[in-house]
Amino acid sequence: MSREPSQQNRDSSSNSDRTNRRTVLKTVGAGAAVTSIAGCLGGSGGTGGTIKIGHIMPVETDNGLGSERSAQLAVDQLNENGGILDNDVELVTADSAAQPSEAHSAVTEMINRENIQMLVGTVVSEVALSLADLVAENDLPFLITGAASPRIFAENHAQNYDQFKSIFRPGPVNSIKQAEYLAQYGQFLSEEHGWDTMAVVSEDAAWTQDITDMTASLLEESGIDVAVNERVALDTNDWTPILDQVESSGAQTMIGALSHIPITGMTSSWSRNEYPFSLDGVMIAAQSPQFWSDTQGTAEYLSTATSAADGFADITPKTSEVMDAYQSEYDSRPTTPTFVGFITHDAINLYAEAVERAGTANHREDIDSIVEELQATDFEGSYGQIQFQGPDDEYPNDVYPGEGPGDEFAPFTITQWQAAEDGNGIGDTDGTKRCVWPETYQNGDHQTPSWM
Amino acid sequence: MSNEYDRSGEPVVQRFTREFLGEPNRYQIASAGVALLALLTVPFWAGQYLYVFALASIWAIFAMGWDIISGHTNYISFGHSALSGGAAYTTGVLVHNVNPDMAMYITFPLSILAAIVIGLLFAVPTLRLEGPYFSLITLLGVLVLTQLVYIYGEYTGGELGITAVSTLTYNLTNLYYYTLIPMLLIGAVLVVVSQSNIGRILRAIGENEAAIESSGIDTTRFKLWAFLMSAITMGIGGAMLAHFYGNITPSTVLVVDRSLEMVAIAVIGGMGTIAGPIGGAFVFIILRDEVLTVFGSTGRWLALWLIVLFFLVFLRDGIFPFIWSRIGSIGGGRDE
Amino acid sequence: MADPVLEIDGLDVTYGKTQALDDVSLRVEEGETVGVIGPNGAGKTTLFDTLSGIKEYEGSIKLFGEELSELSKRDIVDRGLVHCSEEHDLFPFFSVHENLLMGAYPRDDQEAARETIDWVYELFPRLDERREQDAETLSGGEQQMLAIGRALVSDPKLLILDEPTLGLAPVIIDDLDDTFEQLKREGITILIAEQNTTFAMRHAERLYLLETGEITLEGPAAELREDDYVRDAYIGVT
Amino acid sequence: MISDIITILIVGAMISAIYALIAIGFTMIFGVGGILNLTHGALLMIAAYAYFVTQPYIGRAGGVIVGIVLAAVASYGVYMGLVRYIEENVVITFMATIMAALALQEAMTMAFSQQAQVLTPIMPGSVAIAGTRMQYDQLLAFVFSWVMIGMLWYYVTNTKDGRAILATSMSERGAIFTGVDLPRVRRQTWLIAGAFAGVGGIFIGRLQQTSPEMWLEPLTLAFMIVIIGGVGSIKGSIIAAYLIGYIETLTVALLGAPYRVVVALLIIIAVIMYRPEGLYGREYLE
Repeated sequence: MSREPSQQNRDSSSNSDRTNRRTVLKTVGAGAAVTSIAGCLGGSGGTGGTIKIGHIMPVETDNGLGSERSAQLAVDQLNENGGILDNDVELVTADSAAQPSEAHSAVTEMINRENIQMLVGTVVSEVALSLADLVAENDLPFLITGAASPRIFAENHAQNYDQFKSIFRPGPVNSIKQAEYLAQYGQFLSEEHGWDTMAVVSEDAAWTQDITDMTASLLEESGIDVAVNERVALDTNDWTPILDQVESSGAQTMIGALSHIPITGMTSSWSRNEYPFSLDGVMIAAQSPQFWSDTQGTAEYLSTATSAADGFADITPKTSEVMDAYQSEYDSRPTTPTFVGFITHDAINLYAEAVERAGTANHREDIDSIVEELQATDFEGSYGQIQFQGPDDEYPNDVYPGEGPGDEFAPFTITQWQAAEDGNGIGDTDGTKRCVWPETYQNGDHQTPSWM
Repeated sequence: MSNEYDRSGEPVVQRFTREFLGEPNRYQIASAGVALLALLTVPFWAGQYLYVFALASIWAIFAMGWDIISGHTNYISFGHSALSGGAAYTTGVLVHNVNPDMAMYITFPLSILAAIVIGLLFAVPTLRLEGPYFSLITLLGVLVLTQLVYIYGEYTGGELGITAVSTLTYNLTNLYYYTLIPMLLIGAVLVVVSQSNIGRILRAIGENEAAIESSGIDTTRFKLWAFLMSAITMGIGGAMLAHFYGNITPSTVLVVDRSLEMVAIAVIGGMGTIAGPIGGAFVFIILRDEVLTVFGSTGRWLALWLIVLFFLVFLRDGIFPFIWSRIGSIGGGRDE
Repeated sequence: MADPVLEIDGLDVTYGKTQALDDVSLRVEEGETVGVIGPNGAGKTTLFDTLSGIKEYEGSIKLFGEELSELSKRDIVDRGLVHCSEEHDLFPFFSVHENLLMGAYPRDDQEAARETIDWVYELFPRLDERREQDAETLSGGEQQMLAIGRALVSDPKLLILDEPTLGLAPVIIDDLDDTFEQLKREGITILIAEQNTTFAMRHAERLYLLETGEITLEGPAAELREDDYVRDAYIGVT
Repeated sequence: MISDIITILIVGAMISAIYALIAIGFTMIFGVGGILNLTHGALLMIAAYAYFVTQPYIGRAGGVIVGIVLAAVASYGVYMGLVRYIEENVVITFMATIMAALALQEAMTMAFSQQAQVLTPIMPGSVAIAGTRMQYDQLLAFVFSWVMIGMLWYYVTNTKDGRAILATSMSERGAIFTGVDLPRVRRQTWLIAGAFAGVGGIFIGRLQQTSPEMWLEPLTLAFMIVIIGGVGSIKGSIIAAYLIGYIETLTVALLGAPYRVVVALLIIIAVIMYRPEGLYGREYLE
């Protein structure tokens, strides 16, 4: 994968004053044109003084709300520091309800009525996929934060880069990469605990196909017996048969890939019945800082993949900055930014830097400059060092995944729910998260369930 | 239909209205004309609502499709999105798996055919029996179809859906007319059917099926015909929805919630009237996407369902028949 | 003077747009047996349903001096009006005995009700034989007996019987004749609707002729028996 | 092989017992008023959340009692506050109750978020029966189910009020003529149905999940069971509950969970085509 260092842009801020004045003049004119074309109301709908950032997320989920708050935080911080290109920044946020149709309507309105200049968001891959055409048609910079499907880039950019050039994904790494890393994590567990048998259980959804296909075979290749490789129905309520099956297979861990199926029930029945295996994998609900209280503490020993270690390890110096800023602002659920919040915070900031360098935020007039600068991104964010893959790479505009999970580029982390010392856990609980893998960011050992 | 009711006086128009709308007074004719004219000129007076109105037009098609069978005969379908969703998925699966450049003149008829086939699977076993059986089968039908989309995720894209469908247009004005005109045409056809003897028999089935049967009419045949019309309508709407969004996912076109929204629209607008559900779709979508958003994304749904409940208890006939009769009796007022 | 058991005055009942009963007036005094005769569809069943509180009406119906519309269905039964309908309306999956127990439902004195049930078994020995049999498995005549039996268990002050002879074999009708004589000896006030005019005339002291929702003739049974119109139109047809 | 069969027998029995709890109330309400109460699933949800909210304060037994009582009261409330006014129109009632269920779902989402909740076990722990791990709560559900069925059976056959409920479900006119107080019977029926739904809801919520979306599946189940068992028949719904429970367990074991609904639909269609009145049904009245 080719990397394109972007030192040439580092100095662009030195002449920002001149650039800004010119930009303001230019964009006022363009704003008027856009307004009349779109039949929109209001003079400031363009770029005449406010840059509007659209945010689309299922805000009733912890990840979505964490992202929305982090986006607001990023916008507030930008405004304190003079905004973007001397314009005030405004966050326009909408609830996708995790539904492509809702998201499509909301983003259409954001584009036509609010005249947003950039869109950030969505943890839901189907939403990201369904927005691609709409966003591309409007040349709107769209920074995807959370959704991990490789299809977004494989089906769009790889076919017609020019059409979809305005769509980027700052993070996380795509699900193929995640599947690969998950297998590496399995090997780590095997070395750590001497485990030789594992179960892979994925919910029967498109996003987990890579885990069913790749993770299992990679584990096999490294000499681990994958005794179970099951896909379970999305409306699974009763976990007993699956847990029993894993138990009788002799697996020492069940690597799950579970997002749509609520796993609180599974977790508590795993823990309360003391099923003799460990629970690992990609468990979206377990990423929430409130998962410990949701499961009444039965989450202990459960590990999940997540970016930025959900803020519980210092991935970069900025990780704790964002975490602290968030926690001084918000103390209700979710009590941490969630992994999406970190990526969203980074996305807004890297966008700000890119348009500063481009000297324009006017995507309708000058999307090429904006894309060029986004492409040149080399941004130290709160969850990693963010660069994008080039137009000729396999996944153009997708985040550069680095050489391995512990790389400084878009690191992939596993956190485990563990008992907190002195009852000093998240919220008022006894539980906390520790980063157990990769070793670069590790601040706790992977623990096997006490009953194993 | 013409937008010149208000300047009428021509015998043709008078005969038409008498035959199909009962004996409307001139206020009613005028308000219907104004409503139609308003719809046709939306880009000039409500430009920022074009997207919402376009969406409402498609939902109006669905609500009419529901209404011609369920609203008329009182055989309540809780799974009509299986028909529209089946059509949308047919378009998607063809484009996604067979040929990405397949022309609409091939996918469109096949999608409608799919809606008919799915519809007949619902209808044949149940329509000769009483209402609840039909409701249960439609409810299960939509759940099964949703499940099948996941089971055959290889072809349907599972929950991620199919993005290969081409979007109709990004020009909102064009989008609006692309949805409005078919909706009005379907509406015209279904209003004619609804006001004809067929429609009267269907409504009579809804009121007292035994009585109609004892007068020697084969009610099952009429129900099947109504269902066929419904399926065709749903097929057209479903294929349109696929091209409206340019992508198809279970939650967008298929899940049972979509079916219940159709029921809600018809209830608000006025069941068994065809024209009512058209208006109902606009009221519902505007409430959902514009007005009730003040209650937040969950709160608006709560408010919506409570509003529908209010209609069921206090204004069973729906808002438009109510307004229509008010205009008819007092004179004055506006809207359809 | 005591109120009549039932006094109907200017009763109108409609089904949607069709008038089922038109200005019907009728009275039943205590201890009397009154018959309503007339062809099928004249409105007899509508009249009886109205008396049970199932149909809305206009005009006046006084049951022991109380306006019927002010009583709930339950109150009507409490006042002693017990309806034995044309369709029997038995409880098909209850045994004969359970059906009779349901007859005892409105009574406060369950002990007395049990005695009445024993009396009904005496009255209809065939029911006694079939105590544990489900009602739906009984023959038409047995169902009629059970329906009357259930009504009697409710301790009626006014028993209204809709077409008790409908579809019954002549032998069974003979049995019913005996039953009726016994009921009259017990002093129960009875209002009976019959297409079988001869049966009604055998038992009723006074008769009303109901045709297409209107009372067209009324008088003592003996008087109507001699009436040419009634004789031509209604006697001998069954 | 043998142990698989035993597993299916046991697992099927446990889940069927809960299905029976869910279906009985639904069929009773249909029996006495001809009403298909589509809020039935939402009553389960209310009970599960009631247990979830109150259990930490008043203990497990207290939580169960509050859950049952609240579901019964909610059921009563749905009847008195909504259905009573529209019950003469079956179709309107049908639609109004599903709208009410949707409204309840949204209200629950607002109050508790979409997140599925975990209920504290009523009886913690589990036991292995013939190699199958059974939570005590599953066994408890089975016991509860049969105790409640026994109590209901005693009530409808040996008490005056209970017999009136059964009588009304057989013949409404017959009930009127024998002086049965119909409004009272209906109120009682809704209360009883609510209590059954409450028990079923706590166990479903405990053993599966408690979330604002948990109402639809039990409702569909109740609907299916009642059609298969014969509308209005309590006996039929118990037998059909076991039939569906076992068929589901078998389907999951042999074909996989996604085929549950598919198989259920095929069975329903077969029943509707060849025996529309169900196993123990009379012809669908009115």
